[in-house]
Amino acid sequence: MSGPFQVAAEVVGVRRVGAYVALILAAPSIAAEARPGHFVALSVGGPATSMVLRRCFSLAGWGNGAVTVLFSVLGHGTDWLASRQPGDLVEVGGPLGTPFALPSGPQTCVLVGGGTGAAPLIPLAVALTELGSEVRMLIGAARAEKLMAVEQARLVADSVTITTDDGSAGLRGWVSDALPGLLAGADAVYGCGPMRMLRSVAGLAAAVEVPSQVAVEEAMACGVGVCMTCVLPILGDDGRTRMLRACLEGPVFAGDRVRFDAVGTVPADAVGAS
Amino acid sequence: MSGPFQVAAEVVGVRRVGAYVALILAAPSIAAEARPGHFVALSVGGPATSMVLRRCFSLAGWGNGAVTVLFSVLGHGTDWLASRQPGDLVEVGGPLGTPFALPSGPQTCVLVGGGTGAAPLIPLAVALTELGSEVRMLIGAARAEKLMAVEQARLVADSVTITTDDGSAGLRGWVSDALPGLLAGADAVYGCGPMRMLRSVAGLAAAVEVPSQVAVEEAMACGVGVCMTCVLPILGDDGRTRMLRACLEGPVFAGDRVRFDAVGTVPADAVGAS
Amino acid sequence: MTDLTTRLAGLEFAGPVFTASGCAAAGRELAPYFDLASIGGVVTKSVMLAPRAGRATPRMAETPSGMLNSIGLQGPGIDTFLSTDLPWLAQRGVAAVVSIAGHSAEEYAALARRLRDAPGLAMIEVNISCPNVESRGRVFACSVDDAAAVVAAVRAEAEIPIFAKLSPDVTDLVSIARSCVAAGADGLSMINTLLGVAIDPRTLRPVLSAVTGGLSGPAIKPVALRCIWQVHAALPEVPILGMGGVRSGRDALEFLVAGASAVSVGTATFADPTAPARVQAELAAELTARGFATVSEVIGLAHLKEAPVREGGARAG
Amino acid sequence: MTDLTTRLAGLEFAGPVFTASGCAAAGRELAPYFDLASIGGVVTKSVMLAPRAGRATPRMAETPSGMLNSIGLQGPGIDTFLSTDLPWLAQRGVAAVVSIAGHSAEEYAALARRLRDAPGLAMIEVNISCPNVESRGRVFACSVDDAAAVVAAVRAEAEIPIFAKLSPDVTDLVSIARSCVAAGADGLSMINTLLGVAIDPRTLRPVLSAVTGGLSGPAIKPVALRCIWQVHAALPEVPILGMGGVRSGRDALEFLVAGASAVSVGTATFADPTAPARVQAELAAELTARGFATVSEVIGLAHLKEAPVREGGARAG
Ligand SMILES: Cc1cc2nc3c(=O)[nH]c(=O)nc-3n(C[C@H](O)[C@H](O)[C@H](O)COP(=O)(O)OP(=O)(O)OC[C@H]3O[C@@H](n4cnc5c(N)ncnc54)[C@H](O)[C@@H]3O)c2cc1C
Ligand SMILES: Cc1cc2nc3c(=O)[nH]c(=O)nc-3n(C[C@H](O)[C@H](O)[C@H](O)COP(=O)(O)OP(=O)(O)OC[C@H]3O[C@@H](n4cnc5c(N)ncnc54)[C@H](O)[C@@H]3O)c2cc1C
Ligand SMILES: Cc1cc2nc3c(=O)[nH]c(=O)nc-3n(C[C@H](O)[C@H](O)[C@H](O)COP(=O)(O)O)c2cc1C
Ligand SMILES: Cc1cc2nc3c(=O)[nH]c(=O)nc-3n(C[C@H](O)[C@H](O)[C@H](O)COP(=O)(O)O)c2cc1C
Ligand code: FES
Ligand code: FES
Repeated sequence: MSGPFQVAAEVVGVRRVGAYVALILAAPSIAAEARPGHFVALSVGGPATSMVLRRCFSLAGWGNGAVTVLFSVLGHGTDWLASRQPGDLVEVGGPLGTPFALPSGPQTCVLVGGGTGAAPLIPLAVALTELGSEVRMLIGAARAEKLMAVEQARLVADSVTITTDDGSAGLRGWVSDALPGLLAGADAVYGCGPMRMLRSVAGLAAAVEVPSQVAVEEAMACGVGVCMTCVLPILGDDGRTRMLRACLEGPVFAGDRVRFDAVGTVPADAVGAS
Repeated sequence: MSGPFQVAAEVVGVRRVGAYVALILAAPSIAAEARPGHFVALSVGGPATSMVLRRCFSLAGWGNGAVTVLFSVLGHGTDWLASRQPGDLVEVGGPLGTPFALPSGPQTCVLVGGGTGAAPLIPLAVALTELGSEVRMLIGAARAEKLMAVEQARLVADSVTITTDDGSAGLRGWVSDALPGLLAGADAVYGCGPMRMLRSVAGLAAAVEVPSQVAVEEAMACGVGVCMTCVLPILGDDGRTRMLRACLEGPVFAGDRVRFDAVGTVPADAVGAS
Repeated sequence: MTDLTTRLAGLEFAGPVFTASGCAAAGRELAPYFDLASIGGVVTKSVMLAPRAGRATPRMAETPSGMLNSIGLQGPGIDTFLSTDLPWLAQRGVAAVVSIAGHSAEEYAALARRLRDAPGLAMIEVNISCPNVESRGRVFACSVDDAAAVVAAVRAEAEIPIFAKLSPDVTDLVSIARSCVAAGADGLSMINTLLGVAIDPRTLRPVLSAVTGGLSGPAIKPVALRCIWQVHAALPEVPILGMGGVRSGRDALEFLVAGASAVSVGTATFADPTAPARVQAELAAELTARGFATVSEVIGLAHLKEAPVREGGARAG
Repeated sequence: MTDLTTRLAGLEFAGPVFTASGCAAAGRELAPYFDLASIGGVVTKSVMLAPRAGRATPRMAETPSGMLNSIGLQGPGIDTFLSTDLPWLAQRGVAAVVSIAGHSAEEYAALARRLRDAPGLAMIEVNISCPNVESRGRVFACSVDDAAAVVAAVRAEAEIPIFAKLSPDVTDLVSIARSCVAAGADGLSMINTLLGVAIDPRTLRPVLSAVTGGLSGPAIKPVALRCIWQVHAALPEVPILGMGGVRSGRDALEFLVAGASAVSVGTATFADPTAPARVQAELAAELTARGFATVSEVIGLAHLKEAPVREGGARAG
């Protein structure tokens, strides 16, 4: 692997997909090395912008030398990205981070995505299906229009379960309410979304002794491992907790290694805690 | 007069005119009170820009509720303005400054513009012609492609003389070389352009006892008279020199009142000089 | 609808948003853009005893999210100010906060004396970011003793509230703040500009003829919030007029919860002459959306261990 | 073509552009983006004696043209650094400038001792922007005596050049600079971040869990240029490693003519991991366009009353 790469990518497409925007960028080198769980960092705002940091997005798909990100417009950065035109150039770095670990053979897999966390699950489902796995997809959001990538999910997963907090689509409630019903005979659980959701996903999987992998979304300044802003407490093989970088050692971690109870703090038993 | 006004103006047109860009903005209130020599201040860069100051441009024309500015793309601000699309909104303040004083009746007038300084001379020529004046226009630039508004000049002036430093169009040399030949029988001289040019224009007019008015282009932070960045030394009726604001008391001053020798300094005899 | 009435040092103002000294002249030029009586008040350009021509040009350089200025306190002097500028504000019922500047404690005292029973004058803001001729040009605001000396001199002459305006270019801002309050300041204005330099890569020379200038605008907002945070934590009873990069009602809200009792809008006025009124209207909307009944409720709220998360505020950025 | 070879305190470096401490870890993560041996060198994240977990998150807030960070010097400690990080750089022929940090002069001295005859080590950068446990947590860089004590302690142990890294948050930077040089610093790195605060208008709480953080990026460039200008004017013989908002070759040129002998690129690396190499290439083009044969020719040029206007530079902005 010779990446990650830093390139000026041409916009090949910008589409509204429900409440989200799909941005497709021509980036052959990044597409060639992309794996499920990888993310990219996009510069925003143009030459005279006041925004000095890049915006990070999970890869929602790749192929034919292009990569796709799916995002919601929240602030000035995503607003600028959503207003790009085909032909415009966007500075993009990637593929970044540690992707999901894939099984060596066919398995029964449950993929759980909350909000924008559904994005990386699409390529993950494709990869698992190629391995002959059974893919059960569980997608949750606050409201129906906030559901991400449900159409793609139906194309790539064996089953798709939907939950919304207000019941405007699928089951009323959280993904954690629906997950137990999907764990029967499961070999692995994969989750991406808000920390609170990942915590219950990892917990429910552990309860039935199914291994889980979770992709976290910590605020990142550099995305490449040089600034130390994106750390969270992770249990090591030696049983000791270290503050690891979500952008480099992550964003994917084993569910039973994330100290969910201590995220946002430096636990007293962490290596180097003062 | 109830202006100046601060409005969000819709872009009605953006055109390349030779080396320049013509930006047409829908701003009825500003157009209604515009006079030759007035300028406008445009916000640039959009919501997340690092450019905190407005860019100032002389009004090159107005009518039907719209105002036109003619500018060259120099940096990020003018580059952003040049890339606006019809329908976009631009924050604009105006009409700003003290315009040219117009004669009460027909006169023989010589209008001298250097570089982008030709812009305000077009509406000035129109106004003078409406008063029955004879308008002799003299436009200079470094090279042929840097000549501004020559076509419009031919439509509104009785005669148009061109000079270029390299002789690529019209007479080789500076406007100051051509001006003396145009002063015969002149009642008034109007100039706009670089300080060096204004100095010689005012000097040549004074030499043959023809009154002159010059519009200066000092760097401006606010454009409305509150910051004191745009001052230059001006002789008062009482014979004393004061540091006056180009954006409020100017940009138009009587040629014999500008202390050209001391521009960029605070002359020791200025009121309040320490 | 939040009640915007704002109390500073026992005085009542129409709102919590003021202009910033040197960014609104004496108010008059902004009258075409908004009703000056609708905001908290106009803080006038620092005035000195004698007329001043200021520094040579260029006096301005744009920098990333900010600007440098080296105006050099150009102004008409106290006589013209009293005969022309102040009456204009008084006639229109605009609350005037007069900023004064001098080169010695005596000059400041003389200015305060001249301002006695000037009509329409609400408060005095003491701009101590000036070189002290008596200590080799060191800026008053950079010395605990010099700052206190100036404030005490003004206090002795003034019968109205005085705010000392602090510079962020110091090692220990809190001790300067304490000494100004001990010397009689009713409140503190912060922050003045940071000292900066800009180089023109074409000429390879400084952009400003004065070489150094004062940095202002959104670029310095985090420094302003830090200064206000530290001083409010140390002196919670002392009212703070906060400034430094305020451009929106959201910004103003951040300053209030950090500990400011009111804010001044400076550089933002250059990009939008309606800024002071717009910021006050936006702040009112932010406060109302969060269900606050008065401005005073939010002052210093960010210092509470757990501030109530109110509805209506969109995400940061 | 300008010769980029750069001399600092008697040492030769491949170019005048370095990484900035804390913005490149120990170099390795940037290797995919450019040849680390092609730039002046890698200034490593400040290392302490023991491993450090750093501060709680959030540790970062974006601000206008800048960012705040409160990492809290997370790092592996000197042992792991010496066994893992430094050898990696040495094997690749990368010039390493190791930044050290401590809570007492003794800790700094111990670190310097551990670094003795470490392979591939070019210089030591002494990060004195740390709280001094012996003086109620006051930052070393804020006191003439504390700063000198740390530098002297390192000087006594180190056999290679040492640069003292100064904080801009002081009243009198030049006197701090003088005392560091008098205590044995071969050069000065400036500037470290400015202390700042960001407030989240949604929660009405500070964004950073540590409340205060260090402000970096283009927003602080005018302050950095001012600090370099003042110190170079006072101590023209002392080499300065300049930093603070450098994003382009144009910026780097401004730092050199203001008095820096070389520059570090920090925050800009976060937006573009190739930034250090790109900035050096852009600087080379700027210098060549102006007909300079060497980097040293331009150092401090802006201080000359009349600097030669060279061709090729476009307008400011
Ligand atoms: C590894 C990773 C993968 C992500 N994948 C996706 C995705 O696939 N789809 C999607 O819609 N969003 C995703 N996000 C969140 C996305 O990065 C933010 O929504 C985006 O940065 C907001 O930028 P803004 O300028 O529009 O918002 P603003 O709120 O204005 O951003 C202000 C600052 O906050 C930071 N920030 C804001 N929200 C977040 C967040 N949730 N996580 C991290 N930083 C944040 C921004 O980087 C910026 O520095 C991901 C984040 C990370 C770290
Ligand atoms: C009263 C007035 C009228 C003007 N009329 C015209 C016109 O009709 N057509 C035209 O092309 N230009 C005109 N200018 C110049 C125009 O304002 C500048 O070219 C423009 O601001 C450059 O902005 P920029 O961001 O592209 O360039 P940059 O160089 O990136 O701007 C950087 C900074 O320098 C300032 N600046 C740069 N050049 C000038 C200048 N010549 N005068 C004042 N400030 C400057 C900008 O405001 C900004 O703060 C006028 C200027 C003034 C003051
Ligand atoms: C052009 C200009 C002139 C200023 N003049 C003064 C002044 O005369 N007295 C003063 O106390 N502050 C002066 N200031 C500082 C402002 O009042 C304010 O403290 C500072 O600019 C930070 O606020 P801002 O970022 O909103 O501009 C001036 C600022 C600018 C930009
Ligand atoms: C995330 C981050 C971490 C930093 N860590 C250190 C550090 O460990 N030691 C140090 O001396 N400076 C540290 N700095 C300061 C930088 O080295 C540099 O002095 C400052 O950021 C200004 O340069 P810049 O604007 O190019 O980033 C850090 C800066 C940032 C943004
Ligand atoms: S974002 Fe910089 S180390 Fe992770
Ligand atoms: S530009 Fe502000 S006073 Fe003229």
